[in-house]
Amino acid sequence: MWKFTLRRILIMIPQLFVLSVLIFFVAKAMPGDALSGAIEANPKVSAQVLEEQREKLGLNDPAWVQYGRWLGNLFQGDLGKSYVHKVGVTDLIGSRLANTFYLGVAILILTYVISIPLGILSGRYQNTLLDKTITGYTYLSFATPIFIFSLLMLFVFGFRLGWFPTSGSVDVGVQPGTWSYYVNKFYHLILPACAGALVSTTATIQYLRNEVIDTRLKDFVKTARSKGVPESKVYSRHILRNSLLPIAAFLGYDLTAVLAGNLFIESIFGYPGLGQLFLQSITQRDFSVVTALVMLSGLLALIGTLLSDLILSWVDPRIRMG
Amino acid sequence: TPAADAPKTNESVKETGKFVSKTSNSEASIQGGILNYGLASDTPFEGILNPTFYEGNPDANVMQFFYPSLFAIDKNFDITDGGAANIKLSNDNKTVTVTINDKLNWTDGNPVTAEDYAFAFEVIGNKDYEGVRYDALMMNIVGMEDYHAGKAKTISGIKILNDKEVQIDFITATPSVKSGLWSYPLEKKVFGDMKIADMSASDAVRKDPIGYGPFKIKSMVTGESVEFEANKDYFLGAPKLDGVHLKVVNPNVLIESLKKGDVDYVDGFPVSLYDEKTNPTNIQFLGRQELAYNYLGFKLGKYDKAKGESVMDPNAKMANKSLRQAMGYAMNNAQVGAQLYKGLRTPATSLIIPAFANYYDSSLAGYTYNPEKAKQLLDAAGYVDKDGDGMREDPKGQPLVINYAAMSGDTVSEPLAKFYMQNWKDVGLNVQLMNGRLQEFNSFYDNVKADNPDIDIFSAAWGTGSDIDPSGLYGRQAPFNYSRFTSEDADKFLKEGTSPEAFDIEFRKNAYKQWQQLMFDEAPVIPTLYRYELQAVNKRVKNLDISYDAGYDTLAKVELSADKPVTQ
Amino acid sequence: MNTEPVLQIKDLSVSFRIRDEYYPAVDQLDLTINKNEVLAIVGESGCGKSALALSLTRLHDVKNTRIDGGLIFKGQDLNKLSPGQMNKIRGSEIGMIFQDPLTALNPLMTIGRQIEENLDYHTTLSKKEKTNRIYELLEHVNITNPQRVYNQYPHELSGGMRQRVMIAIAIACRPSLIIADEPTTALDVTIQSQILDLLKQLQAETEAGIVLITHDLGVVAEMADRVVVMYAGEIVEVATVMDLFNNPLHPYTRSLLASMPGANAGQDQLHVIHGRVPSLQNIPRGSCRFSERIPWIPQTAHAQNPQLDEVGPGHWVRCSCYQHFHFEDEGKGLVMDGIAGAK
Amino acid sequence: MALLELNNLKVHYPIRGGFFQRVVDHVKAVDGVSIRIEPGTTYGLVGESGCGKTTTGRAIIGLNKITDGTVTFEGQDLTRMAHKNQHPLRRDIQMIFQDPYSSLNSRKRVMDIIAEPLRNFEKLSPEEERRRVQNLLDRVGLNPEAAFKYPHEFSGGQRQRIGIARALTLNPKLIIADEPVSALDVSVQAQVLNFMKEIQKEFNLTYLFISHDLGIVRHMCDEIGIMYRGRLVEQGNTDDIYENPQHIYTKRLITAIPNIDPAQRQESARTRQQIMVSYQQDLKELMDAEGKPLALKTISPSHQVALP
Amino acid sequence: MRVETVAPIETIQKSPSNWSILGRELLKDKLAIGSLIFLVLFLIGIYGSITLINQDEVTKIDLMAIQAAPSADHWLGTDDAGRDIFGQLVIGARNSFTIGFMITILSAAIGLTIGLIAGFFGGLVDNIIMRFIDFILVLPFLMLVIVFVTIIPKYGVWEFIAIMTAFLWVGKARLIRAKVLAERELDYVQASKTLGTPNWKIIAFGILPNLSSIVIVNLTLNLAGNIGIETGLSYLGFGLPDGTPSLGTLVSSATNPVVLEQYWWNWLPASLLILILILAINFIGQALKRATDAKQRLG
Ligand SMILES: Nc1ncnc2c1ncn2[C@@H]1O[C@H](COP(=O)(O)OP(=O)(O)OP(=O)(O)O)[C@@H](O)[C@H]1O
Ligand SMILES: Nc1ncnc2c1ncn2[C@@H]1O[C@H](COP(=O)(O)OP(=O)(O)OP(=O)(O)O)[C@@H](O)[C@H]1O
Ligand SMILES: [Mg+2]
Ligand SMILES: [Mg+2]
Repeated sequence: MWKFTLRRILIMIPQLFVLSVLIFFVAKAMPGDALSGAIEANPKVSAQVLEEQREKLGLNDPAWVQYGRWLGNLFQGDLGKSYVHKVGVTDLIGSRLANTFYLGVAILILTYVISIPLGILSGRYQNTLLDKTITGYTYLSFATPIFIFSLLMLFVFGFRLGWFPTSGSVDVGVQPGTWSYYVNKFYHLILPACAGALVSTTATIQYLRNEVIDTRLKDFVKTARSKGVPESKVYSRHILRNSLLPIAAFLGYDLTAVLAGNLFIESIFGYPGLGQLFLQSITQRDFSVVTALVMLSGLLALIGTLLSDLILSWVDPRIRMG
Repeated sequence: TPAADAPKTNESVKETGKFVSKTSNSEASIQGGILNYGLASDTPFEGILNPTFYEGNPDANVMQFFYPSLFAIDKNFDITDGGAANIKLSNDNKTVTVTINDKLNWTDGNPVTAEDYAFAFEVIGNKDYEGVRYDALMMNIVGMEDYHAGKAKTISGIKILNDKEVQIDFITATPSVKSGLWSYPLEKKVFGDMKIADMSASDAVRKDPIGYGPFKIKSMVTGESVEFEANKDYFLGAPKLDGVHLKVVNPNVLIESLKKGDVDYVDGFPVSLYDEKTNPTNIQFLGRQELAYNYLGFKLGKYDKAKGESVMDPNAKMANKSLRQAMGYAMNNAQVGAQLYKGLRTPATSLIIPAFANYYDSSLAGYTYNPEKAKQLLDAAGYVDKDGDGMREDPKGQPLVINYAAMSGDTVSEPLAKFYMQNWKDVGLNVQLMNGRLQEFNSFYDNVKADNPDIDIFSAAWGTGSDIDPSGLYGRQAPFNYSRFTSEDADKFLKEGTSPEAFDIEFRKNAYKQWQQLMFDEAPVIPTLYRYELQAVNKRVKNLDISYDAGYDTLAKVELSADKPVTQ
Repeated sequence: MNTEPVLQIKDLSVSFRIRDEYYPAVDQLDLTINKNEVLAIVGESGCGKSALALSLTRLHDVKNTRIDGGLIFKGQDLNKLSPGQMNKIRGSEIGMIFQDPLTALNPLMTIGRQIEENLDYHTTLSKKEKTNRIYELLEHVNITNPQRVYNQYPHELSGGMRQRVMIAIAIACRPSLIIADEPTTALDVTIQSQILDLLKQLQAETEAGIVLITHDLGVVAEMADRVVVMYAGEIVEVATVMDLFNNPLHPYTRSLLASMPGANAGQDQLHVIHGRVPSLQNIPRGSCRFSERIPWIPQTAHAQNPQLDEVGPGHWVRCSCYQHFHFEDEGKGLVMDGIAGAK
Repeated sequence: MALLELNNLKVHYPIRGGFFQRVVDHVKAVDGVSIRIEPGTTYGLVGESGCGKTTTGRAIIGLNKITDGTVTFEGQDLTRMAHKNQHPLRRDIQMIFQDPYSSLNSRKRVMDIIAEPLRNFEKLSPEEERRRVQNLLDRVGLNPEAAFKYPHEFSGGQRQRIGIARALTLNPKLIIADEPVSALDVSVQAQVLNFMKEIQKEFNLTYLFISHDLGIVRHMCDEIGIMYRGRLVEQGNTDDIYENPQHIYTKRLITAIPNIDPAQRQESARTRQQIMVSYQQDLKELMDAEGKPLALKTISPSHQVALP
Repeated sequence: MRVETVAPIETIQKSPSNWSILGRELLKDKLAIGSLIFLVLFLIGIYGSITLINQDEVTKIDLMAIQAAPSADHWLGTDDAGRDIFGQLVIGARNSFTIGFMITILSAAIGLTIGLIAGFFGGLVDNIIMRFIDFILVLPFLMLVIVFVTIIPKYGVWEFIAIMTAFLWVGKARLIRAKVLAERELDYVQASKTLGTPNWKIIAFGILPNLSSIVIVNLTLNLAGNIGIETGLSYLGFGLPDGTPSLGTLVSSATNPVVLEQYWWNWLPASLLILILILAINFIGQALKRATDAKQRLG
């Protein structure tokens, strides 16, 4: 197992390398750079000064020289400095990561809490009214654009009913580290997490439903019944575990994907996480941040697939790895 | 008020009078209270809370509460007495003496000293400095270039006379000093030992920023919100409010936040959200002229990098003056301003905006909508439809397709560009969007800057800043002179405008009047719209005055008339 | 032989819904299974063997199946029991063995757990006792290393081992009836013989009645005490194993025997039965169902609504056609000679 | 001259692993098999599941890569035929598959299925082609109209005949039949077996008949090879194997066949018991260090056994 | 000697072919039938109107009719630049459907080809292709799309389709490859090899038709997803260029809260149309899926 994991990690290196080349050169191909916006900041700034700045930042070097430098720094654990935010990219991402993490985990938990029971019920009571209602819900949420859904939630629960805060991750003035701080953070999380989860449940519910329907007809379920196992236990012990197996495999991927940020939810709910940071960095051509974020998501995806395989090998005795 | 400022000669400009710049709430005020300030922005509030280092607008909005400019300004944006520091010009106008108020202290208790002020110049002028404040006026300081190049350890032109006085010598006398002098000190006790490259990331900029304004920061969630409390030691006396809560509000939910009273005050209210039919009733809108204008530019040449100046190309497609003028007359800007922008834009007449009341030439007619005149001009210049397809050919009979670069941005950008194209089509000009679509900000400027031959005309907006001198945008050497128009006359007028003689207001006025006339006649760039800037204020807010010359400590005077915001 | 009945099947019909109509796959079947006997059920694929076997423990998909008639097991009618009561009987009183031991075991559960589950619901043993009982059971089905196998997963075992585990599950609570649906079809001959031996040995110990479903007449000859030949949802012949092989009567039984290569050593040609088993919707009901596959026998030879008649002690045959049956090419004397002891 | 000769045939399947799917190990599915098949005879290959029967058959026809050894057909070397679908010798060797359901493409008409080899090797006019196909259908006892139907419209036995018709299209000399009847009911089995025997005579076909059912093998074959773990343990004609089995594995296989006579139940159980005991005792000695059978030794002109 | 003559053709019971099962299953599902009818009418409507509705006319700015409520002139009112919403809805639906359809078809074509090749030949070819696919799969899709959208100078409907296809084919290729891996082990493929059929023929005429029902079901369900694919990007500001009518651009006008609350005719019709369209296609796809999956058949 360790050998397998290690080998998989080694394999990631060339993949990350290719990704880094790709994203670096693609990012460089984007028109403009971090200094294009400077004329807005100070209309009096002279073009020579900007040129001087570019020279100093190395933006005038050929792309491959810049890439070499970037890669060299990367090996020293230095992701560079955000031009727009004037801080190290590592610090910048670090400061947003926590928020994204909370939101992602909240979405993930909600997604599973909602979709697993619904998927199982829907599969177990296939073609009943309950099933049709649940399936109808999944179709609807599949067909509704996520942002319309989220905006409506925001307007109804945030503004009309006023139950939840409408933006940000925490109120101003609560003392970090205190109990009320975490309560407050949690309070801010509820609405975006629900919006994110309601949409992402769709696939899980449908998947689980199909799995349950498939598993129900397997021979070993018949065996279980022939042993006199009561129906409820047939579901909980036999059908459920086998149906959840593929879902467990996704878990690894989901776990890491939450760290990459949710572009839609973060931008709609004004939630300062990595997704929002990415969109802003793209428009402002904050290359170091853009490349770092893409690399981060790539890395997370790779780790996610590894994690998925590990989880699967852990829960599924049939898969053993040498 | 701007209404009074606004010149009466031009029909459409008058319309701006519908906004007031001061809250009209006359109810009795309460003691103290907290004002909720909404920061509506698409760009991040980076939290670089220091004037020397910040770049983004949101940061500036935050800083106005605790780190204001040292200087008060008059209606011409010139520095005047009454601020936290006063200036005195020498007789030859080459030397400025800055005197900082004795009572002015940093919020950490230290006095704001002459050293702090001079230190700001040392940082900005240093070669390790990465911000955008090192501009022409900075370079005009004696010894600055040597210091910047590392040849000198100090800036010879900056002398600390005593604890509160600094003297700055300029190489040439220019009226720009009066409006463009750097106006923020940087506390040397805090930053003095730091490497310049580390300053902008330091805690003193990001976590516990210090200032000297009417409020001070109590707590902050970077990128999201700031809690201010009244600065009891403010040199003009404690402000009326107990504090200000600032939070970032997504423009998408701004209206709802205002209606619900989540925020009392939003400056920079987005145009696209303004709609007279639906505006919240618990809100008063204040308005003022924005220091910016929209324009249509014609590519007339190239920037010669080697020579460092623009060179006109007599064979450029847009080289014909009549063609340019006709295009100007064809644009229905009055309709654009009134309908598309709901009255928040007005047709522009001159490249100097009316906010510079002294220099704006109100007699200039501008290119007001007149399609018949446009057609006459084109006919006369030989641009006629020879093959009968409804589109004019050029005088040589070749098909005329004008390539138009326009910038995307908000929801209005695309209809605006399309509308202009319809206008031009109405007079028989075939104008096509470059690449068939609007250009995103960065690629627009990349292309315009590089004089991409695919561009014949382009439209964008310039912010003017508070210095009227337009040479940075239209000078022969200016790389930002994107039309690449040059003329000896223009050179002369622009030079006069910043010459030592220009300290004589009449002389300066005259120079710019001639320049405005020249630019109108030649039409290398046609100003299209003046812009109106809106601020939304809850009806419980009192004494907020947003006019440019409202006085030095406007925010300190703001009061509330109720504990709770008025809701709709 | 002890003839105490374990299960009496009375007028049993098992119908499947196909496009909103029910078609009986097992049609008004009467049968008694005795203690300590192996009752074999043979027939071609699709003649209703599995439908019968599953109905005995009511394991069918309830939505698309209807079961009518009586299943008298130890004095109570299984068909009238609530699901809860049925669960008490399944696994404890009636054990089941399925054809494919790989798919019949839960891939995610250890062997031990899967056997233990049976004990969970039918005994009050402590955890420790259960474990010991499982070791015993595994040893009983000739698994040499029970402690190890206890913690293994199905995929780690060979086909024969898995089938032994299935048997261990079936006999865990010493049922009085074991239903084995083609227990050896998926296995090699050598393993098949081991499993069959095992079943026999277990029966000798427990005296359970075994219903053995198979389409291999060799297995029948080796194992069965009594044989039921099924065709198209009906029993066409019931006899003791000796009777059946020595004196097969029904044309279907005779045809089946004639087509076995093993029984016809030295013969160049095997017997071939015309046509194929009709699908559920196309069963010719109300007349001799086999008649269409022996078209050379005149229709007059068949009875209307043929019933099972007792033609000898314990030997029952359906329809009168057996009296008139001959193989199509009989007379050329080709096929019949090879059948062991026929006529 | 033997029609087909396998000489020390080896087929090893690579087991791949790691990122670049490097070969980490091999399954020695067939590990040194030598067989001679005379024209017009049927050679039966018998053994338990996984012993390498299918692999041997597939190696001969070129569906598997041969690791080592040679395959000679009418004196021509076939060893490198794998991956060359259009090898001329393909015409002479054909295959009948186990599963009559998966071996016919359900999307094609019977006509197209049977004509497939014709289209690959012969250029015929559509008219000629149709005649050939209908001829063949007639030969395998199906109506000519059957040509225009789809496989799912036929019963298992009929489908197997379609498969056989397809194999016969090019007039092959050797047919490899891999468990051709094990998926079929007894009654249908008989039909197919009869038919195979019949066409053998008619076309002077040679069969390599792979099966694990010893009853069928006895019915069908002239010569029989018993396979165990990738090698032959015994080889001889039907009488040699059934009447005079020498290897303990062969004996065990044969005694495991259920006895059709219920009267002899006890007796056969007893012999089975005995054989089982000696099998467990002796087998080790009959295997080499790798746990594989020893090399064959000739004990009579027609009979070879892998004994020490 | 003649073996048993075959039963007369009439008595051979015909089991239904795959296609007739599909058809039957579809007909049994009222929702699917309704959806199919709707879809056909919808397609006739949007493509039939090409000659009737002039894009220039529809997208003409009319500043004097900004945000006009629905009326006889403008059936569904006008937008923030006075453009007719109904016309935009029709053209937008056409664009969006074309985009969804083209993305689906192109990614399927590429995915199918590559999946077939990888699955059929296996070995090194498969290995290389799969490594490549794995790599593309871990790329942060949305992020890279956004980056690509900003660097392509001449960006329009077809470029959008190309970018999407570049990412979406991999999923198809993987699915197809897995199916082919299973399929190629089936005896009919082996049989074709022994019969001397060239590989490309086996792939094209042997395997491909057998995958067709899976592929069609998958494509239908994908089509449903791809119709709305540009809406999300439009919301983020990286969708189709401004001024190209599409359902996404209409829907994302709801981003402006004033429009969302006051000028419902801007976004609601498009949202409903997307909803109905996706549901309709989905219903058809689900019916097809049930038909190919015996276990889920309605009976
Ligand atoms: N769930 C079901 N729904 C509809 N028809 C069914 C169902 N199960 C079985 N049948 C039909 O009932 C008949 C009897 O099937 P059954 O499975 O009992 O046959 P069998 O004798 O066990 O065959 P095999 O030897 O193949 O196991 C067949 O025609 C079959 O098609
Ligand atoms: N493609 C393959 N890759 C790896 N191993 C294989 C492959 N095909 C077969 N094997 C292995 O080779 C051995 C021989 O397999 P083969 O299919 O030839 O056996 P068989 O005698 O035909 O068995 P059966 O009676 O089950 O058909 C088995 O251990 C099998 O697991
Ligand atoms: Mg013309
Ligand atoms: Mg095999």
